[in-house]
Amino acid sequence: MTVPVHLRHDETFVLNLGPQHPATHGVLRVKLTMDGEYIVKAEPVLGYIHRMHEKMAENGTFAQFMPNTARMDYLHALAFNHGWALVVEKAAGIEVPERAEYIRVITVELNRIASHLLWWAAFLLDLGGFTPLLYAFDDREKIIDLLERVTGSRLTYCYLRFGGVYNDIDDEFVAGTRDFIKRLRGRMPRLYHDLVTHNIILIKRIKDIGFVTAEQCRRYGATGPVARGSGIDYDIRKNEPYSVYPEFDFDVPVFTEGDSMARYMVRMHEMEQSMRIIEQALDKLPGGPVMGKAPKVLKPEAGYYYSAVETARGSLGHRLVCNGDKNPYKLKLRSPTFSNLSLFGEVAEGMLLADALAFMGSLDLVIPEIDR
Amino acid sequence: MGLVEQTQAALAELFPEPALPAAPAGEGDQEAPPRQAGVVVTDAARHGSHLDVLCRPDQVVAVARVLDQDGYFLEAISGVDWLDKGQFEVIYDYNRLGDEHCRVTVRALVDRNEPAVPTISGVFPAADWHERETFDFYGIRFQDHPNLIRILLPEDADFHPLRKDYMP
Amino acid sequence: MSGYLSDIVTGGKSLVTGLAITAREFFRPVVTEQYPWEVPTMTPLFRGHIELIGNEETGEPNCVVCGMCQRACPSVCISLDGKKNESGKGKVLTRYILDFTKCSLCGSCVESCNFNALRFSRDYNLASFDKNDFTMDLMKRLEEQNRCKR
Amino acid sequence: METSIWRALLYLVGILAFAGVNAAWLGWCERKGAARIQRRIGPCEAGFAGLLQPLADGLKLMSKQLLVPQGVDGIIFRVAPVLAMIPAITSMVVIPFSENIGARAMELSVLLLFALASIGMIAILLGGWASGNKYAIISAARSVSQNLAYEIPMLLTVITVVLLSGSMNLREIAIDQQGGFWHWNIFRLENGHFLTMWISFIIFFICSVAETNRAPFDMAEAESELVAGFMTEYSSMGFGLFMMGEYLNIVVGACLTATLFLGGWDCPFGKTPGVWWFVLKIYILIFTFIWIRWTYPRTQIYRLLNLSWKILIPFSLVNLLVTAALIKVF
Repeated sequence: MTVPVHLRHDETFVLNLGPQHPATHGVLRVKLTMDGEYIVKAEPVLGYIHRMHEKMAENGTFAQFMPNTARMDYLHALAFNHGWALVVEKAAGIEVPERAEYIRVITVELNRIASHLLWWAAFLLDLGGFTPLLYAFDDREKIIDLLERVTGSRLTYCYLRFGGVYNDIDDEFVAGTRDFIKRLRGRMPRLYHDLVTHNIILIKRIKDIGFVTAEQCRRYGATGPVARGSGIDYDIRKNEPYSVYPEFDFDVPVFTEGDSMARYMVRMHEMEQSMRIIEQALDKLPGGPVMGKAPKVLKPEAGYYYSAVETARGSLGHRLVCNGDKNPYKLKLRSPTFSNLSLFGEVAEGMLLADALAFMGSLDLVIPEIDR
Repeated sequence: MGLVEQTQAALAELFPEPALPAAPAGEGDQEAPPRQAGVVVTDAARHGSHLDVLCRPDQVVAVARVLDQDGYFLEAISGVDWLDKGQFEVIYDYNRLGDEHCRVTVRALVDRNEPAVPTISGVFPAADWHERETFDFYGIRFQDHPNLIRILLPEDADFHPLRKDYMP
Repeated sequence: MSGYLSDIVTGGKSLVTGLAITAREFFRPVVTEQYPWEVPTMTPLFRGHIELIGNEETGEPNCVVCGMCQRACPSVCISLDGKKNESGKGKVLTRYILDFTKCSLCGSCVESCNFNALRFSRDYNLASFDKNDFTMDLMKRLEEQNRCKR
Repeated sequence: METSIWRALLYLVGILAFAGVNAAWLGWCERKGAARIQRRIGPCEAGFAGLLQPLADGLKLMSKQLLVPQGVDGIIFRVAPVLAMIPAITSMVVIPFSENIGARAMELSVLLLFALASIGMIAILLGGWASGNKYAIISAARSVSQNLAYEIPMLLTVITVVLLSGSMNLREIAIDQQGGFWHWNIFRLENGHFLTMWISFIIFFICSVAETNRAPFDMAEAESELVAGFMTEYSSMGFGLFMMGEYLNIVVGACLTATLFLGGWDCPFGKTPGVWWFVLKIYILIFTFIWIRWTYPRTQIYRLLNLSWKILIPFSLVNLLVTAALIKVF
């Protein structure tokens, strides 16, 4: 609820929220001009964890950039792997075997659930509820164990390769994934919805807070759950299908309210949809190799390439410019939260500090991905 | 008429003459004939965009207005440094939210010595940060930008790291 | 007014449900592991820092100093040297240094090796007060492993 | 009740010991309770089941430097933590632990308790103000408005109890409820008071959670918004004293609830009343405090004030009227 107040612009003070602050989940700094507890002006200041990944891409070969992708969005690292693999495969014309595509989808969707679980946990932590964090981590741990079995690492995966994946999945992984889905479906209604979603304190806290209109989403280029919470039915997996997503039957949850609760509900429903995709993929999993034929040294044709994938936070675009060399000539990463955060200033104006932080939590920020 | 053709037609009105200000640098390496039209349809499956628009820097805002009216949104702005041609290229990626899908790439070439492009942050607020980032990395000035300061690099940085001649 | 009262009733009910759920969790067994006392099983694919693989019989490294790992590494953390083999053909490894401070454990080196000369170690207790401890001499490490085997 | 120097010394030592032990080990209880709710183990390394953890924490806090940042109001900054601790300890003086154990049975002990509770709030205000930190000042302002809002419904419900017992002496109020749980104020069968008194109890309990700044009403600390609120600039035992003061406030709140509504030292079955029943009751109440804290997310400052002004105050007013009417009718 944005309380209608007449903000006084003459008696304001500046509050530096961050770069070290519990609610910014990393090193984001927001310069707030405040009138009492009301925000007159909010101005995010970025760059505290900027590492110039785009220059690193230009300096190395195509394959050498793969580990970097996971270091940007460390929560949905496999989607960043996927985005980079897709744009290079597009540019170099590499075919991917079907089994590898299925494995990519399964692992990326598992990772998406893990990312949403962590968002949920961190969001509740922003709202002062500590216990849900540990319930969500309990479930997330299971996903990480599963992914560790196939990828070898727990957080910053470097699993996808141009033309396939690094390692095949085994029966134990398949069984473990099915067990996990059963477990999460069993826990979801009680530990997630009864304890938190239906809780009156939470509802009062995030319902009607932080309205984002569909028009604002368009003007600021917001995508992902933020756009879908504002009534925009847009999911790259559906609208611009890549990989083997067209073969699965899943819905894109859309809520029209545009408040923090809508974004919350979008993510909660997305977890269920991801589970549906994983189940179908496990049922249909074809045999065959997991690595296709890919040249050792990639030299894509000169030209402009763009490719987008849907990460847990929205549309991730890779703008690749090649000049026929074995390094990318130019790589621009269009990271979803960079655009999502840019509307924070406009929406947070006139909000109370605590509400603005609840709104910020509902945007699901991952700072290394904004700063790249 | 599909969305792609519709947008193509709307954009083509901005380019009455087929003559171009400069040779497209990125395609210069291929021995293709120089491009004649401002707006061309590209293979979306391979290049990831349906329309490719090559315009003069002063047309960037007009193109943005047309796309804004058609309900597009700005995905990203990126710069490219064509060092051997003495040019910077600014690439605007547009996309459309909704069922019908069309991606538009708008490119503009500017002189490397005095790089300046009018800002489109008046049309798309999203461009604000993306333009600041491009300024940060390449030193391209976006004229009339409300707040053209460093965004990702420290405010006292005196270099533009993505220029190809930048040596740390 | 009806919204006011129904808020109180449904809200109160949701609060009691919440308490019931946490009360039930209170009496259920713990799910955490006390790390130093209980150690989880490691996956066979675990990526530690890399180490050299020695020949089964001689214990000499399998490496032929082709330099593929060095070129594949995105972070330039491998440096190696070799000298001409005395028996004439190929090269033998004389020095293999891993700068683990830069390594991002991507595994490109292991994948690029065609001679079964590199693998991931299973060391995970890597902590030190000195940066130099992470400049690892993998030749020395292999020698120590050979000594332990004997 | 004669007052001798020995008796005064005995109670002084006893109350300080009770307060000290509670202030230290309630932290352990809180951490263990939270851990169990979250299905963790909690402190387990220091001593058996981590029982020595409070000592380890205390030693660590005491060995830390007491930072007084530049630009703070030095005297108030140093006085505030002490001020947070003292009223909580002083409140123990009037609490009747059993019929014969109680330092002082004052006629107006209920009033004294509320007066002391307000001083605790002033400590938070002063601490936040003296720190000169923006987060701390926001926290202090919040804390004052919260305490003001919740003292009203709290007092209104206490009046219902006072009406029933006809006394403002806590000992008298407890004695009035002897003889089994059907005599306790919360379930009081006679004259149909159980119809209203459970509402009084719930309102009182909610208010005491809010008065002690506990989650979900921990607006003053709100660690994800205000970093640590009024304690942001405090280190070492300055911080430690605030923490201990907070736990002591919980103990006082639980004692007061047990005395006003749960029959004080009375046995639920009407037999063998004694101090153990009182202790059992207050620890059940304290556990409920912990249980609530680790279940709910934090509320928002204006929701909190709404709850008080729009729900609790009207309900407690109506409740008071109905109670008075019941007394008048029967």
